[in-house]
Amino acid sequence: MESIPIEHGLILAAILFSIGLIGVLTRRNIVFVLMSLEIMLNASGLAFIVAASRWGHAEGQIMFLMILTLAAAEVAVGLGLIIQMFRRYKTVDINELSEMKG
Amino acid sequence: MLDLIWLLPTYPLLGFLALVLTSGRLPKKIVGIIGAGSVGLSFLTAAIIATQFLAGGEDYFVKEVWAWMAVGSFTPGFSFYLDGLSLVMMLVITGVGFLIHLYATGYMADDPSFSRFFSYMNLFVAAMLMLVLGDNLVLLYLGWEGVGLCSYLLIGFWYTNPANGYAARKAFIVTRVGDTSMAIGLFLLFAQLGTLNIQDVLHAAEAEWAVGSGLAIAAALLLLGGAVGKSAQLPLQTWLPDAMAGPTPISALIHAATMVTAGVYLIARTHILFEIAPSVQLLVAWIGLITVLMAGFIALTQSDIKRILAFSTMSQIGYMFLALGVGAWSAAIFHLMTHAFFKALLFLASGTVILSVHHEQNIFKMGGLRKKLPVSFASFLIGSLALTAFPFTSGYFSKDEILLAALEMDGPGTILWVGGVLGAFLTGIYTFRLFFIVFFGENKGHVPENEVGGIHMNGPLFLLMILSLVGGFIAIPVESVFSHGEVHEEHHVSTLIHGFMIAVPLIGIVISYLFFYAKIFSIEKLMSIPISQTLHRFWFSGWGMDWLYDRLIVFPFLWLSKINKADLIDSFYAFIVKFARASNAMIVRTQTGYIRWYALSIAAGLVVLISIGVLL
Amino acid sequence: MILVWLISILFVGGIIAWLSERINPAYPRIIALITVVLDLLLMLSVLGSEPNAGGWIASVNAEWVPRFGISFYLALDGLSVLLILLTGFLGVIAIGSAWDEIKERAGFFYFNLLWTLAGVLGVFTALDLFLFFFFWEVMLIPMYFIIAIWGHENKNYAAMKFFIFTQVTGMLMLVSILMLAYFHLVQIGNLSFDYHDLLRIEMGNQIEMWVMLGFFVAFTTKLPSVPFHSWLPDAHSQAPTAGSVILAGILLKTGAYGLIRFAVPLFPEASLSFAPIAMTLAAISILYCAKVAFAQTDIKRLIAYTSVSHMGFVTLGIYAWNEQALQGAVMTMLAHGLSAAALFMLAGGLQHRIHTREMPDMGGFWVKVPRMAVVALFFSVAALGMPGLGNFVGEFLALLGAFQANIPITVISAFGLILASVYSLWVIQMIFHGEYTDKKIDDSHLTDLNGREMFYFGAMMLGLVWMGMYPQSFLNLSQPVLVELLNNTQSIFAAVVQN
Amino acid sequence: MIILFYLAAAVAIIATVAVVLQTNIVHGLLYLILSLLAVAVIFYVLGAPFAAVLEAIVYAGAIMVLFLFVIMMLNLGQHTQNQERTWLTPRGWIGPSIMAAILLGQLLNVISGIDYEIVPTQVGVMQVSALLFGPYVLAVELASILLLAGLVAAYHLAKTK
Amino acid sequence: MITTLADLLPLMPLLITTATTIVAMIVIGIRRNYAVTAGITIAGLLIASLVAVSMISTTNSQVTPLLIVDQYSLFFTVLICVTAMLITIFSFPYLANLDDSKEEYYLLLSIATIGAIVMVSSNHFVSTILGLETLSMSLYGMVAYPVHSKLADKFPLEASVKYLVLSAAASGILLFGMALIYAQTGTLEFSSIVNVTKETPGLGTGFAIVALIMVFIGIAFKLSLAPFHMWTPDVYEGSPLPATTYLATIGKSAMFVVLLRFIVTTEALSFDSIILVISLVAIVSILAGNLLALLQNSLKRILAYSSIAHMGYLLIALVASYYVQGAISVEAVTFYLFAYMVMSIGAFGVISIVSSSEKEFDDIDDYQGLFWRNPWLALVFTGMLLSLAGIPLTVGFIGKFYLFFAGVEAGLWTLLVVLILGSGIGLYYYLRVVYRMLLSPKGGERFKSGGSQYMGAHGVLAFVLALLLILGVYPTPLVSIIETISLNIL
Repeated sequence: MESIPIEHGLILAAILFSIGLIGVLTRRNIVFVLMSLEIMLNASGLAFIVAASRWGHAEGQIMFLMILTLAAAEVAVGLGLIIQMFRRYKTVDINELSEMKG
Repeated sequence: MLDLIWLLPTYPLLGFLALVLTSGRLPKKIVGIIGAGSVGLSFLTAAIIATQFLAGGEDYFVKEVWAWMAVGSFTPGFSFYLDGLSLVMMLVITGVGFLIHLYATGYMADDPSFSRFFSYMNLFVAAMLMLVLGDNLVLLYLGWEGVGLCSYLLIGFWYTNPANGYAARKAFIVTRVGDTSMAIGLFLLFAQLGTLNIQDVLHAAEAEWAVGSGLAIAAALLLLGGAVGKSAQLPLQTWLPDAMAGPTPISALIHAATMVTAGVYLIARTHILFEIAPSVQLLVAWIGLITVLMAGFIALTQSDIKRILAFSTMSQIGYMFLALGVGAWSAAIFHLMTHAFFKALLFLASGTVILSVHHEQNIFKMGGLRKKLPVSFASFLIGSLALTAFPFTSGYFSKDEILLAALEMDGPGTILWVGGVLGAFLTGIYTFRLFFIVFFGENKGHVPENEVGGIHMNGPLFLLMILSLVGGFIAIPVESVFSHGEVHEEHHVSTLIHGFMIAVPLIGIVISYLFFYAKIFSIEKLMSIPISQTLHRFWFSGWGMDWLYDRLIVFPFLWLSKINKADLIDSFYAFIVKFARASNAMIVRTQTGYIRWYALSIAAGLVVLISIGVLL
Repeated sequence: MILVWLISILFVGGIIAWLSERINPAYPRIIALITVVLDLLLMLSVLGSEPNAGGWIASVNAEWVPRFGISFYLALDGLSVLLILLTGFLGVIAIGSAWDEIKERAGFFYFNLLWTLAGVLGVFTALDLFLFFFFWEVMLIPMYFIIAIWGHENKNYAAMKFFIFTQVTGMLMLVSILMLAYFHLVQIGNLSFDYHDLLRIEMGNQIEMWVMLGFFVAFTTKLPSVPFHSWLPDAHSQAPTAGSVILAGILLKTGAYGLIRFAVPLFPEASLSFAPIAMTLAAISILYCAKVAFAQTDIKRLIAYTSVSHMGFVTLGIYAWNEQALQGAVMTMLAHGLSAAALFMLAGGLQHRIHTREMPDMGGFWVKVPRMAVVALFFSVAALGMPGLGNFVGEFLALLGAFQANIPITVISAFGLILASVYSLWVIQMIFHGEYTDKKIDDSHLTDLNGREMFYFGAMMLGLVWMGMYPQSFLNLSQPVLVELLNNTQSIFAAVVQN
Repeated sequence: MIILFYLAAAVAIIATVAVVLQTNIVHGLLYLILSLLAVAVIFYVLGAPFAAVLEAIVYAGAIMVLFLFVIMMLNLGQHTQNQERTWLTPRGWIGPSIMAAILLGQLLNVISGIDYEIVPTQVGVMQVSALLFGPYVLAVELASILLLAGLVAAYHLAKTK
Repeated sequence: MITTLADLLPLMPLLITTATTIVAMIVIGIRRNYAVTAGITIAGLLIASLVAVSMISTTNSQVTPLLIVDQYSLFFTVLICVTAMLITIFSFPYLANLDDSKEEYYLLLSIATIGAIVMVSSNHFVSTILGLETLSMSLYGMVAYPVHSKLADKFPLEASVKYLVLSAAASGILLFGMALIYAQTGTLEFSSIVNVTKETPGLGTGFAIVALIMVFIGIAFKLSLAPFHMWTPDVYEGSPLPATTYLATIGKSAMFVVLLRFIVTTEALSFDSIILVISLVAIVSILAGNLLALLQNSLKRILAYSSIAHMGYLLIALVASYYVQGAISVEAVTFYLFAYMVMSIGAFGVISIVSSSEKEFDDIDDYQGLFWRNPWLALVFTGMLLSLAGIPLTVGFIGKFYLFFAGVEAGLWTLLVVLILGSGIGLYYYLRVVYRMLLSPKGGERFKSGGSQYMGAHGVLAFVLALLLILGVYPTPLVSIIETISLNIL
């Protein structure tokens, strides 16, 4: 099998991570924010898989599994909060949530 | 009996305590008895001690009462040192002091603060005795400061008038400048010689310091600073005229007879120091001379009876300084004594006058009082004659000695003599100007009903009249004190010069007579000359010294105080507070409440920290 | 053991006083008075005992935090005795001055008062540096409460300023203490905060200077000295009278004590080279604060500035570091303790009577309150350094000693004597002299000093006269301690001078 | 294989960019699923078939469906899409993008410093599960606790009272 | 490797806490009863802490690669369990009147405790992430718990969303950093990254540094270190008080233990730039935290801002650990964390005891004159605030003494100066609150904190105050315990 330079895998992860970060920073729709967070987590997972395949380990995959679990739980709670938010504010604009400051 | 020397200051001190602790609850009679009596007791004791001492023939006598403090080699004690010099001083203080106390019982009889007055007076006498009897400079300094305090208290005795308070503070602060100089002198002496016992200091200084050495000059200069402050000599003379705000007995006791001469005493006491610093000794002479003349000219223009006397005091002390400066130590002390007699007399007499004319002090509102106030008239006559050195009065002998000593001095002696004679001329004019204006001519203001008096006021006056007349025949036993350095020979001067010296004050009296009694010369005409007006204003204001000091020291100090009331240094801390608040206001704005902003800060932190981490 | 008793009596007494308020609001002050008098008697009982070989009259040493080599080490020598006696004496005076003034929440007030005193006693006796620091801070908290609760119109600001100044500089001292302990660890091999152990530490010149500065700043803030003095006028003007008495009379002395006991002996070389700066600061304090004092119209602020000015003589004396100068510093501490306390009590008494501290509103009070006027005059005169009273002995000795160390600075400082007379007499003029006319103030309560007040003032006057006329009884106590300190540093100084 | 890697990578990047730029929320979600699937392919290429399968089933399947449910519940209409357009102004995204670009640049900088070729070896289900039920059994248990926490929290928060 | 039951013995506290959760869940399933649920939680946490105490002197083992159960982790296990129990006691009256189902709160609380215990026992990325996320996940729930209540005073929803979104982003950063470390070291255990960079050619130190920084930032977010602190005040303010307390005490200390183990094990401080970064973060945190709190009027926000500063102080000891011989800086961190937990429980406890889910007394105006209205509470609060300010007689002073000591030994002069500066500013706002309490009372709503259901809470306050003072005056017992356990870290 041909080899793949490890840096390319990590670079891909970094790119996805950055795009996710841009999403978190720019989107006002909270659902998109949540999705961007998923992109970031997924990018981390990708980095783990890349690293695991460098070492030929299974540990990295386990870490990926944990990230998956974490993502699932987070999305569950996050979406629960979004529902409550929509009920209260009738909007998905994250800027609405700025009553506490100073 | 000599051992009981400590009783001298103790009596008045006890009197002071008794009066303070009862604080005005005693009847005036008892207050008077305590106040004057304690000083009288002191005088009696002093007299007995003096006779014993003189009979004993010892040069000096030391009595340590108790050790004050002992810190390493610094061991001043409450020890009294008696020799001819302190003997004279002690007798003058207690004697004249007693007479003035006695006079004051009458003079102050109507004052509501009678008791307070005598408590201060007693404290003063106690302090003054400490000053002259102390065998070390620290004890001397204690008395020195103590008399200063009493002077302050008594000048400001009538405290309701702010002007009196001002005068009192001025007196204290100006003299304190001198005192500080003296204190530094003490530090210097101790640092260099390891002791502050006066005799030890003198011996050590003589042994260790070469004549004219820098240290000797510095030490003598610093002590001189103290002396000019206390004795109202140039340049610290400005407080004395204002000090006349106090009750007249105070002026007599403190500001004529005793305290102001403390500077003379100090220099005489430490004369060896001045001898090994000849340049400073010469400076003393010059200071004395200049003060004589300055004060004389000022006195020519004054209209307040007490101020005239004050300037004359200043001028007479100038003579004493002159004497000290030319090395005529005993002449200085002799003049100190005679001056105490006749100046006390003059002040007390002026007190009677003032009281009789209902507290009027302007001589131009008096006049023609000769008939109404005979005792005062007699007192003034004798006092004035003594002051102008009318032959064979007490002042004549002492002043004569001074001038002769100046004449005999090498170098600037002649100039000093000329100046001194000029001063005597001025003395003649201003003294009799006062005399003629007050007692002759038309009355222009208050006509007194009758002379205030009584035995306790007139008695002292009579005694002082006698002393002023015959005081010149008293021989003061100071040879042993000054034998060391003084040239003690008969004065060989021609009769011409002697005659001249006698004549000059008389000419002054005559001029005064022509102007103010016979009115042959008109003072108004003289004043119409522009230059004389200017001079008059200039002299009247005391050569503008007050004006100068105000501009140089007082106003800048007040200005500095005013602009820095809030304490500049504190504003630095205030700035820190302001800065913290501003930072808070700025940084709180970053807590916008927006999630995206918060996320941005995280991202920014990430970027910045990684940059720092990678680049460094 | 007696030392533990001395301190714990106050702590316990404070708690009892607080609790007793629930029974009767009049009890706290009585309990406080009894406690302090008891303590004072206990202190006096120490006077008779002979010091042991090390010069300590009493000591107690127990392990406290062995991890850091910290021990509970208290000891008493002549110097400490003088200061704790001052503390006890002024403690009684302070309670007296609070007797009528503090009506609200008296229990808590006396609790704080006694705890402050306990902290001060700890400071004066602690020989473990950690313990010293501990007490150093402990005395501040109750003082904060005293100012913050019973203070005047601007109490929050004043209390806060006081606390932050002393705390922040205290932390600098903590760093320095830790440096010492660390050097002990490096050089001897174990941690120790014991004063005697730390005396042996050698440090490089530069480090020693920095470490010394930590102590110096903390102590001169408390002292206080320019430029760390500006908390004092605020604290004093706002504090209740008893607070001012404690603050001016005792708390300031802890700084001076620290300099004598710790700052110089622990760092002799650095102190020697720092002495000119310290003395310059002292001279600036003396003159600058005297000048600022003169400008004040608030009587308490004025007295506060004069305190700074007077404490300048203490710094001057300490850094001159010879016997006269040190004795002078000690005497100034004692005498200023009494005179400043008395002046603050007078100011407090006036404020209590006419509800203002502004001197321009006063004037001519001599007529109305002659006894008060005389007392005020006495203490003003004492403050300006009249010979025969304690302050003179202190200041004269300090200057006398300082002159041997540094002539120009001493000469400049001596001008403080002139300025002292300027402001002291000005106060008398403003308040008591002049014509008594109807001013803006309400004078219906302007009554003369009562018997109790006269008793307190009389006691302080006697104290000052005693100090002024026979200071030997005080000098003898501190003399062996100071001589010992001087001897210990002499060889080091000599070595430095040789180099 | 290697071409597949780069192809999938390209798809993943493009799809992800599309998610971030999308205004229609359902489209966005679909792009996200596409991105996740592309990543799954990469996993496979890198020799992690188990992870690839889980990525596809759990991530792209289950979790995204959760999103879909919620989007349907919220029932955001056309106006939100317009709103999204107004929200996505350059002012809003230029700053963050520059910052993200710098971050990316730094990451690329350090990552490209590595010089190591991966020769993908298959790490299959067996190995992973051996680990999971061996030394990492606690991880599984803890993961279950994590999910329990998520469950309780989500239950409590999402319920209608 | 087969895991046997015996291997699990060291995990007893963890297992008991888990069992508590499950029992509570079952009980809720059978019949909802608020008091019973709370009681089960308290009992379970108590048993767990007692068991942990009994194990502390004997146990020292690595249980699977994931968890290390040594004296250090057990010490914190005890601390966490006890703290969780105390918070439960506070929660009871606080939530008593909530118009919603209340029992799940205790489930979340005990699950969070499980997460925290895992964190303090973790020296492996997997367990770190799992523990951290378990804790966070429960906290999202706890923070937003009163979201359905019509009477809820604050903004739990907003707080929870903020916390979730930002925390997830931080987790992403943390995970990415871990992945990079894994790529470099090939192991998920905390292991010396320095040795790897030395031994493995082709891997730049820049890579390691970026990875370490990303992990540090992920952790720094949870510790609310500047500039990752911004969520803190909002989340503190919006959360119900017991949740805030939990976040401030257990959340912070568990995370710091992880950071400590991580930094020490990876020898991250051998990189100068890591020291620089951590020092910078410490400086910025101390200054920003204290300055932000300066004029704040909300007590919760004051405490939030001050926690930023306190975490900054702790970083000083962390940095010092690189320079000093022996365990002194670890001891400093440990003691300070202990002290910080004590004073935070006390401070939040006082606010919590007078508040309820309907009305939180959060403004310092509410506390004006408390000293005269309710001396007991004022005394406790004053004690806690002075302790936070580091004033002697309190445990906070000993903590600060430790920090200073570590700093001095390490010669971190700049950081010490900042520490002093920060403490100086800190005095201001702590005293500001104290001063308010000293003022004369003014009208306004009275606190109701009497009654039987508050007994426990008052007891807790008394306990905490006693701890604060006793350890402030005589810290030796705790000092020697910490001295022993800290050796485990190195």
